[in-house]
Amino acid sequence: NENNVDNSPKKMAVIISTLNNPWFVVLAESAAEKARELGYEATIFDSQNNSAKEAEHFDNVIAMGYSAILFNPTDADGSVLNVKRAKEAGIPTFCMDREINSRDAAATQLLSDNFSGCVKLGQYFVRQMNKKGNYVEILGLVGDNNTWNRSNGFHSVVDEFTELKMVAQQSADFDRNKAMDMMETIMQANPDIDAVFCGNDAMAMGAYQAILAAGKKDKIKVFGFDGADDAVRGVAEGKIAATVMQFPVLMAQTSAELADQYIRGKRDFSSKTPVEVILITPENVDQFMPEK
Amino acid sequence: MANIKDIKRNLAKFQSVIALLIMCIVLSFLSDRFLTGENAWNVMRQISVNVVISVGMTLVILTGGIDLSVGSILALAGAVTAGMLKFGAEFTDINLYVGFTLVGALVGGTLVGTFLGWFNGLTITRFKVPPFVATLAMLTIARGLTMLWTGGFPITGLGDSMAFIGTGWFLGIPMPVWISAVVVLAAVVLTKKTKLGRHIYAIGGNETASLLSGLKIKRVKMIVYSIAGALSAIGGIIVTSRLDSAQPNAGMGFELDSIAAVVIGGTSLSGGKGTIMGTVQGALIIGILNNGLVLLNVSPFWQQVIKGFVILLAVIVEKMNSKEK
Amino acid sequence: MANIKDIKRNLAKFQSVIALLIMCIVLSFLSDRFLTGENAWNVMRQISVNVVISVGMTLVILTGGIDLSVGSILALAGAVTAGMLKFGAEFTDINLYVGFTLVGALVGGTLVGTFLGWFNGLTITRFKVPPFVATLAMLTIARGLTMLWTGGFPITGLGDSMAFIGTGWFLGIPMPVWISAVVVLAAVVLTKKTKLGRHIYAIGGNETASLLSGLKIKRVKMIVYSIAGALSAIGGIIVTSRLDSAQPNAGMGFELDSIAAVVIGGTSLSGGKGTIMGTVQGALIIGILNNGLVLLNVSPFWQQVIKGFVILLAVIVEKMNSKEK
Amino acid sequence: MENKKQIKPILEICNVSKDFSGVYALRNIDMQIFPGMVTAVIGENGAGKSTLMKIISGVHQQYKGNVWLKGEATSFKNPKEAAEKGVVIIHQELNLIPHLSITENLFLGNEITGKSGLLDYAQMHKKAKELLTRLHLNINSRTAINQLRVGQQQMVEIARALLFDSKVLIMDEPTSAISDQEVELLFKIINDLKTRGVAVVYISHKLNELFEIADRYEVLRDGQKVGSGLMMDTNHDQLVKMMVGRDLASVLNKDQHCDGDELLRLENLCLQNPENKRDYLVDGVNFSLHKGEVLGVCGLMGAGRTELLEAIFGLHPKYVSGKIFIENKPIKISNVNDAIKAGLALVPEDRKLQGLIMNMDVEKNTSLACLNKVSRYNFISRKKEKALSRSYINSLNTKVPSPNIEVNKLSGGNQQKVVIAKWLATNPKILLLDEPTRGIDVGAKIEIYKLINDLAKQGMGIVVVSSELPEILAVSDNILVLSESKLTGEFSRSEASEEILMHAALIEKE
Ligand SMILES: Nc1ncnc2c1ncn2[C@@H]1O[C@H](COP(=O)(O)OP(=O)(O)OP(=O)(O)O)[C@@H](O)[C@H]1O
Ligand SMILES: Nc1ncnc2c1ncn2[C@@H]1O[C@H](COP(=O)(O)OP(=O)(O)OP(=O)(O)O)[C@@H](O)[C@H]1O
Ligand SMILES: [Mg+2]
Ligand SMILES: [Mg+2]
Repeated sequence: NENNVDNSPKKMAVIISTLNNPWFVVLAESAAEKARELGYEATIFDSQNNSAKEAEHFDNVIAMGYSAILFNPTDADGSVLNVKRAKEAGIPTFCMDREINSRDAAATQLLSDNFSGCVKLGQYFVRQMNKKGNYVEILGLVGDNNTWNRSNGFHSVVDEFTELKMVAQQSADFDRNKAMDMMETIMQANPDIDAVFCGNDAMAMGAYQAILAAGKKDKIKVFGFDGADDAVRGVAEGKIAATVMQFPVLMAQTSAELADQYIRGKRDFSSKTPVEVILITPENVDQFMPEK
Repeated sequence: MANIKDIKRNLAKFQSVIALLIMCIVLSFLSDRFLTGENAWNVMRQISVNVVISVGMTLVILTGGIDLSVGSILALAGAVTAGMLKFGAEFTDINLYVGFTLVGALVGGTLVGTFLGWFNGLTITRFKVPPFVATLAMLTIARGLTMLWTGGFPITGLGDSMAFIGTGWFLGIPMPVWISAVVVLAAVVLTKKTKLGRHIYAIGGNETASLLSGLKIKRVKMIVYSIAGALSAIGGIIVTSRLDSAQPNAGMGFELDSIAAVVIGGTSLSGGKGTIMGTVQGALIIGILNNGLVLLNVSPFWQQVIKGFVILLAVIVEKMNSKEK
Repeated sequence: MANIKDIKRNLAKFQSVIALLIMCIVLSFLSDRFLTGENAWNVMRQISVNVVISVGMTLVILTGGIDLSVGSILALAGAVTAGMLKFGAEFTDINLYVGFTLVGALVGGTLVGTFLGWFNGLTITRFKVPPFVATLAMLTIARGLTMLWTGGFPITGLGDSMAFIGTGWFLGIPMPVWISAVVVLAAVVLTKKTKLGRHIYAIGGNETASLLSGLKIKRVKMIVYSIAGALSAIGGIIVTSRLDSAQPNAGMGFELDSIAAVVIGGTSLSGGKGTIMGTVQGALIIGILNNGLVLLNVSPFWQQVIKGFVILLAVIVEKMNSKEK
Repeated sequence: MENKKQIKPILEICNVSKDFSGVYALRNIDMQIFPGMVTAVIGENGAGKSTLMKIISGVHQQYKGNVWLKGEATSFKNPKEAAEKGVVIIHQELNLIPHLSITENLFLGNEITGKSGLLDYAQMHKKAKELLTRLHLNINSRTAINQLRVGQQQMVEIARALLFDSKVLIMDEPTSAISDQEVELLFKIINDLKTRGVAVVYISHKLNELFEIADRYEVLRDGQKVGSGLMMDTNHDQLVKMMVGRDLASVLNKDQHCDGDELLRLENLCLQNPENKRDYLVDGVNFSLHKGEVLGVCGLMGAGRTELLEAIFGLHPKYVSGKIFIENKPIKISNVNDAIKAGLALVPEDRKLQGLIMNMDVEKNTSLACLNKVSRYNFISRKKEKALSRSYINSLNTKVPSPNIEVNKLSGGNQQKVVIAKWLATNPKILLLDEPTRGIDVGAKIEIYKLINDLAKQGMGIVVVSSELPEILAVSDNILVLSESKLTGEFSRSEASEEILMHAALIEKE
């Protein structure tokens, strides 16, 4: 495509699965900021959790002659074709946080491993619970594959322990309000719950609000995922038992840098670059406190 | 024969609660947790936001309109309240910082909601934009404004007095239930006892005849959309307070929940016919259904299927009963 | 004087394209990327799914109904097609495995959509459930069924011939554009040239009068809702094919986009008035707006605010023009 | 006439009863309809005429008793089946689709299709044109129905019935909205059908028409048949007595009392046509109305009578010019509220579309325009409201089972009384009545005439617009005639006669 050889200021596109969740806002804005720092024009495209919308963004980005795409896919499978289309048009794609199920479509993928993060969380969970008790799982959007990555990682550990009993498994769509309603009702059905595992921190905070209102904050342990600011603070304050920190800023900045290197001519990227996820517990929370 | 007819007629008076009753009876057989005082408060608290919004929606629909922007206005008003409370307003140009008390912030949030509702009314009456389009545009606009105001991040840590609104109890009744009860009561009085209420029904029933009777149609509609905006804002304040956090994506999809409550409650989408108490029943049906399915720990996949069928059944049962009249 | 009036009248004929034209002119000044062939195909391809769904929605709305279930039916039909194509159907009891060809799978998916639409029609005509409630219930039911069918996971890897439907070109025109063009053409003929079309308008215009004229109202409505279901299914197949993947949460919120296209295109929500081409224009307005805002590199938060205002403006401009008639 | 008695009836109704959720609309009706004859079915509002016709024509399928068509027991599943068997009905309410064209309405449900299965518009337009020409309707068949006047719509409805090869043609008040010329035309067509052996069933509240067109009559009262016979064997008063069950003074004893002060004066009142700025719907009208005076306004359809009233009442403030004086003071009326405050009241011509909130009850409709009177601090006092509506139910003698019944369950005459009550409740000085007796039975008509008379006696000034000259002559003290938006005649009651009025109404613009 001849668009790549002209001399106008080069542009990077940040296509993000959703901006309805602060975690992704951070991811998108950090990527765009880094790209600008490196001297590119940067635009953020919001796919609104909708693969069809994402495909539209790719069409537009390809038509408009962007030089690189910093990409947070809505879906591991549903986004593959988009990335391939971009590749055919000569535009490299750098996946952030979520992977796509293709070895060679993307230039590289910087992944935060949801599954193994939840394995770590599961192990900590088992220890905290002394291998027994009743717990509840609140899932994210049931049609979203990160929901299942997290859930499966968690269960791959926890299901080994037969005395840990899951008394309810419900979905709250990653939404704080829905999680609160859900938790209230689940507590009605199950008076003796010892812990709740939530698919993200927003839901964990919602569940905590319900537990707090029910006066059970000392009895029920809340586990989250993401490392959102208020959840991290929650761990420090003893509201949340543990969460898993992902590093959106790091991932975003690294992707922008790699894209820059690609444009300058570097080609030998490894197809996947895992970015560490860290279990945050009261023991290590001090190192991760967000600045106020 | 005559006796049976009499009984049927008496039953028919309560037609719209029958579906509700059947549901409650079935649920209390299926789960011994359902019929507890605690769970009752639970359900009431959970539906309170929908009730507050749906009261406004009922008024709008009674005039023959519709309001799709309730969810977005809810989010914006909640965010504005939270923002004012937490950060105040800073005017760097004139070196002025204004902090707000709780009351100030609540008033501010409510005013924002009222203003957006008023703006809906303006586009509908003054520029003759169909209500569906006008409020759909507002749905988008208010959501965008919320994102701009919050930068996409939740505003959290609003303090105990704010939290009281959503989580506190007063005289043994949760605060959100108090608020929704007051709103419902006020709306019942409005619709049944006041001139404005009468005008709302008249306009929805026959706009031409209302015009010829000297009713100020534009004014009534402006007021109704403003009330809907204000009630969405109150809903937003309750949500924000319950979560101790204003979420930028709060209230998404609430418009459908709210319209569903209104329509299941027997209000006609073409206007002029319906009651506030019907809407409360509609909200209760939806709320109890949600509650029951979770109590029974039905899998999230099946929940949606079952919920759809139960709503259909509830409406069919109501229809069949009202025929007997 | 007379001359100016004549010009005005002639302009008025094209009233509904005026908003569209203004938008295009403004955009081509603002971005040199807008008026390119590639971008034009882009826009057309992007709106094709909405056009296909909205054609069905137009028919439903013309009869005075509404269909909120289009997005969910789209998802289910897409998932069923993908599932049949990839896994076939296994009947373990009788030790039978049936594999499906592409055509078989497409027919299967479309039939599922048609059946759900038919079911909508059934609850509406036979059980007298208001269309809003009936299709809202179906929205939930079909989404639940999609989750059950897929287990919450996307179905991917559907092969090149399937991918051709959504991504291929034929005679220099993208396949989805062909499909939507054929659907639009068929619908224009249906509404303008057939008995069924007349009956759709008649029922929406005055149901009692239609009944007294001997029209088979129930049958017409059943057909219309079935068509809407079938077209949602076709939309689902296009989406699935473009992505080479059936997403369980595909099509969420499509109902509002689709109704917006219909209403912005000038069809009245109370039925009986409107055209297919109007709907196409409505979809174009929305599509071009989305495209333009992205081309202009407007931030996603501002996009929503601007989009809302432009939609308002577009409708107001149309209204003002049609007054001049 | 004698030999006609031997003719076998084409349609026989035996012992038919019909109830609506337990309330009987018809009880044990027997009736015979003969080919080549016009049978008039008469009765008060709510007597059950339309219900019976709907049973015959397949609209109502649930009823007791039998209907025999040509000696065969029939029970039609729907109106279309009835039409195919030759029983065709023109309904009382207009049943047209507003946004569809005349042709499309004419052929609705019986569209002509070409070989391809698509609609054959050329063929349909051709047939439609023939039909319209036959009815002397000079309109393009592609015109949408909602562009037509009510009278024209009514003619389209009649045209549609003529499309069928009918054996029994039922006309339920076909003349309630059409002009005298159109009525004449209709009668020609009916006579034509008669000679072709069609049985016509004709319903109308205009008894004079019946003597002109009908051969036989059947009278219903409260859902029961109370008499039948040949028109030539009866007279006006006998019929009325059968209908209402008692004698009615057929002539109103009109009081003379128009010597009061001036209430309303118009000086050069004009109303521009909003669609065409050079055209005037009301063109330079002057008149004055005094206390206790009843001013009749007549003219042909479309002469601008309705517009005159609407212009006075502030419905088109942007397009009105000229001066309005009330009690000799110039007054500016820019909306309905101004008009109400100035002491005006308008009873509009279409009670269903403009007068009433159909799904509201009688009480609430009555108080709608004067809620201030029954409320304090914006709160409505139910007690006062009840008292208000009761007082008008009593004084107007409105027949309602309860003040809390929805008005759509009332008969036309009683609905009209509710509209009048609504406006009387605002204590107007000047009452504008537009076609106050359209579609209302004789009994109710007389009552409304009495009411007009009484109100005038109490000092109200009343303007009555009506298409029925006898009505105008019966109630008015002075009479205005409009033609093509202009005032073309002014007569006192003593000078006026139907001929003189008609003559003035036909004066055309130069
Ligand atoms: N669909 C219906 N549901 C309930 N009651 C009805 C219905 N249709 C008619 N009625 C009642 O049946 C009675 C007869 O009505 P119908 O319309 O036959 O009277 P009508 O003689 O045609 O009067 P009009 O001269 O005013 O047209 C009335 O009391 C009316 O209220
Ligand atoms: N021949 C016609 N063709 C089309 N429109 C007409 C015609 N005559 C009148 N109109 C329009 O019809 C509208 C209604 O007039 P309308 O019939 O109400 O007048 P009117 O004198 O009150 O007669 P009526 O009350 O008996 O119907 C007016 O806007 C008038 O311009
Ligand atoms: Mg009748
Ligand atoms: Mg008139």
